[in-house]
Amino acid sequence: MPQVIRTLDEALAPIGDGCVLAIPRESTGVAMAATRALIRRGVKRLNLVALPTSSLQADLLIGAGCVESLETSAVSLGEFGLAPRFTAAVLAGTFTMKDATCPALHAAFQAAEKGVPFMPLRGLIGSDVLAHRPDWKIIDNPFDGDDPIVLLPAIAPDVALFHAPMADRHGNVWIGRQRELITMAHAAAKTVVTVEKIHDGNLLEDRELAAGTLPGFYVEAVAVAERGAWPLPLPEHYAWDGKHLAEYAKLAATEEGFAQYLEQHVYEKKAA
Amino acid sequence: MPQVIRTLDEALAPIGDGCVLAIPRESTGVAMAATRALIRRGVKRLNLVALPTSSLQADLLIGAGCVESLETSAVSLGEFGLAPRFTAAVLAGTFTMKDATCPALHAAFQAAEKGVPFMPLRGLIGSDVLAHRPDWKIIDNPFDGDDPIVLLPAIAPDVALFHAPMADRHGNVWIGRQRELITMAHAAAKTVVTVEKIHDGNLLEDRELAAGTLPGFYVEAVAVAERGAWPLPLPEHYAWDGKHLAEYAKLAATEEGFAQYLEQHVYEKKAA
Amino acid sequence: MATTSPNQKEFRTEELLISVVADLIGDARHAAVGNASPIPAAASLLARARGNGRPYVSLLGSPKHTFWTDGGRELFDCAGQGRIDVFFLSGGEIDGEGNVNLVSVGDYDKPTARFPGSFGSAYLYFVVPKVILFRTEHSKRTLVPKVSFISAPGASADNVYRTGGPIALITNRCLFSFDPARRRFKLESVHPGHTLAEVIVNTGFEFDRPPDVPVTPAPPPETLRLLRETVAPELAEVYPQFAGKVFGTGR
Amino acid sequence: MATTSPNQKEFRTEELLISVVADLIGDARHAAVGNASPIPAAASLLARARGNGRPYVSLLGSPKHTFWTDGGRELFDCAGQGRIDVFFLSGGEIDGEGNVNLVSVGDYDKPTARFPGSFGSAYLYFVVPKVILFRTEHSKRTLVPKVSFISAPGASADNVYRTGGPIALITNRCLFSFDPARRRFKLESVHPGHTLAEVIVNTGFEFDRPPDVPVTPAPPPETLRLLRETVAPELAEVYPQFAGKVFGTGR
Repeated sequence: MPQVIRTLDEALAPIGDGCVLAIPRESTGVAMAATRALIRRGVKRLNLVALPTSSLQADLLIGAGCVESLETSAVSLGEFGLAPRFTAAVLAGTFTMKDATCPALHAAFQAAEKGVPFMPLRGLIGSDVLAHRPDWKIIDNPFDGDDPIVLLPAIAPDVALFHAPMADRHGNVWIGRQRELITMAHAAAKTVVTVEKIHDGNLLEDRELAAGTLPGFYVEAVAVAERGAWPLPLPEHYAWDGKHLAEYAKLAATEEGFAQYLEQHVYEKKAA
Repeated sequence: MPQVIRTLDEALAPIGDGCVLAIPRESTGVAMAATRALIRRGVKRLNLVALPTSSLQADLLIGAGCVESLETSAVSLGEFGLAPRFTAAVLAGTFTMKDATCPALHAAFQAAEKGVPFMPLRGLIGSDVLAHRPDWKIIDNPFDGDDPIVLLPAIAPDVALFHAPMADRHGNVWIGRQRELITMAHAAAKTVVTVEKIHDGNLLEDRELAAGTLPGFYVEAVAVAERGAWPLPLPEHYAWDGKHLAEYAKLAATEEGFAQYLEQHVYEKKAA
Repeated sequence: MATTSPNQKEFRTEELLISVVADLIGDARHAAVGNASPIPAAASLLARARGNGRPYVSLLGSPKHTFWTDGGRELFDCAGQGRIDVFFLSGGEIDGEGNVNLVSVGDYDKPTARFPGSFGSAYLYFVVPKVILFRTEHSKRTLVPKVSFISAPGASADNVYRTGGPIALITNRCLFSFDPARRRFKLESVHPGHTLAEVIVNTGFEFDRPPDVPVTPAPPPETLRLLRETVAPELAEVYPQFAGKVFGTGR
Repeated sequence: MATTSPNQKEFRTEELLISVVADLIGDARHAAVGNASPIPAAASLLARARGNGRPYVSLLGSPKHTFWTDGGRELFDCAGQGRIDVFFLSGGEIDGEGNVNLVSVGDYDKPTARFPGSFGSAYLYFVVPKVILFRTEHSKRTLVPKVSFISAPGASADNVYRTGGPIALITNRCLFSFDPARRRFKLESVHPGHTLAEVIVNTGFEFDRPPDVPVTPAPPPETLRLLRETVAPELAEVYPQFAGKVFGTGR
């Protein structure tokens, strides 16, 4: 059995150029230290799929030129405003944007989790989100008369990447209530996780912790990255670094400022 | 706000005659004390839906004449043999049997959980399970050419009933890893739970316990029933009562023996 | 805790909006409020205080005020189950048919402005019975004749499954109700200090109106008291800055 | 712990069956074993011992030997993801086309015998690449020309999505392989102490066979050693009675 706990750079090896990479929403544990490492490595042509939204992570990867396409329901810095590099890149048309809606992304990951080719979803009909998604289809609900319903094709990413409070040496990862991370891992061919710390013992053998654990069976590699979601929050562990995000929003408003941010916080600080 | 913690009989009030009642498989926490109370009350015409199988619970309810229909993937006493009253009633044709397969039941409950009218499932084509389910449909997968796939209609029970280790006074119920109980509660209009004990404090405010908690928002009523799954197991709390199940299997082999079992263990012992 | 005592003559604009929104919520089992929405949050808490614990209020930005234990999909599943009765939406643009645009302005493939994205609107707008549109900025830039991009449509064809949709649009100038059959807004009242002429000139879409447009009623004293004494300290847990500014909480 | 030392000349029938099944498992990532299946469980643990930890073995009846944290659906979802390579099925009846019956005998609406039900067979038979049929009772009652009820079909039309199916059927008399293209079993070997004539007379369906039918090879000494020293104590955690009877574990 290969060792599941690896260095950050080793753990990120499965995320190659052109990879379909699933990333979680801001409030569940975003692997920001890993994201900076990927930018340092110069990863190219990522096809990001956000479950279901993104913030700094997508903005940083887009600004650094690592992104070929992005499927998401929204990208925003929340109270710090629009995501500046995302916004600029959409206006410039420098990557392929696939607009979605949150429950569609949840359902499409669940389809892959269940090994079915599609999942139905209510709503959407008459929305331009649907109109711009030729890969989504409308059928007539065969259990009813005249009842159109949308079918969404399964999303099965190459790799899922997220940050969590802890993992054990068997690769079991404690995710607590952030259960979309489990769906994401089930749907992805491989899952790479950064964690705050290694838990001694087996998470699955602890009756209470087991209920919030992603089994190591699904996990390709784990790397320790303390404060690895910074400057984004890790639920119940640390909050946003509001000062840093405000600084980012200000710098990233221009290409020059963004280059300066990358220099200071990504390239220079290897373990920011 | 009405009081969520009630006496067993009060908690079972939502389970009326003709109710579509969802019940869990043996290894997740079966509300057996509640089942005996329902038989004592003389509940009639239950439409049971097992997620996805049943054992003593369905056999007892069928034998006691409480069941109009049963949808399940299997009923068996496991190492104690066939479920005798179930088997006799199928052969006698005294209730409506809807044979299913485990993942179909999981998917149909998930459809109700998601508010969609159906869920696709692989497999099934060429099986007589499908052939005897006119309510299941085959469509051609619209994302592929010649690719038939089965669609299952959502199962939205009137009430879900199960037994769990503990609940708090807000109605939050700790279910641990037995997450089909959460899906069952989401799918059902009302959920009634029996528990071993009341937990002081709020389960959702405990970081570790919250991950394995069904929120009280979904819970209609909770009743304390110590050893409420007996003689079936409660995971990580107590095992089967093998001696009792063997006795049941022996008695229930005949109608007379089953009547004797009911008298001794259901009607006489109010809190068996 | 709020120490300000109720003042029957004076109230803040925010208090007026909160009171109006609370009336729109009415009797409901469950109101869910998105991130960064202090006025809808306060209105939901006010409705709860008046309803003796009903509706159940979920403040999505606050783990303490949400019960989710099934991941991010639970909000949407819960709505799909019919268990969310009230939700709030805003939009970069809103048009006279109740269409909401959270995506972009101009041609979608070559936009002139880009917003964050549709979030869950393309679903929740269909399945939450009472969606209250909330857009404080009331201008021809935000309330347009026709949105550039329909994130979620205000009304649907008869054969489209739809258990929900917009019931009203509240701005800093007025309150509109929405009629899904006519696919039009109707001006219900103009807030104190604002005028019908001002509403007309700042609204990009046509709307119905009664011959005499009422003034939005001031919050009654009991509402102001509940708001300041009961709701404000609850709100301050999630929106300390807003609660401090409007109610002086925590000062 | 097992104290029996390997004996090259003698082995129990159970050890033969375990050895044959372990060979069928071969190199796989994940073998899942249903409840009340000590021989498939032992075979999977033997394969794991030989493969230095591969395959991953899930014993479904044992919480300690399963990793599920997503409820009862995770087994099926996991199989649907292509993450279960080997599974075991039995049947009240099995026919010559590999069809399995776990439901009833006679007319479905007026059956003469009733089994528990199809469990997950109508799904797992389609999506697990190597399904090993296991039925110790080898008689015309169990191995029939045509099952009364197809819980799960042995083979499917070309346009039906199917990534799995039966690869073999093992009984207490012999080993059959299955050819999905021909929809037929082929006799691979007859167990020591049994005869071809006995197999023919006790099998209700027709099957292919080579001109000379080999004897099922005895478990090699290294296999017996691993089985008795490494596998037996592991197996005893879940199947103490079986392990005690066959390996003397715990005595």
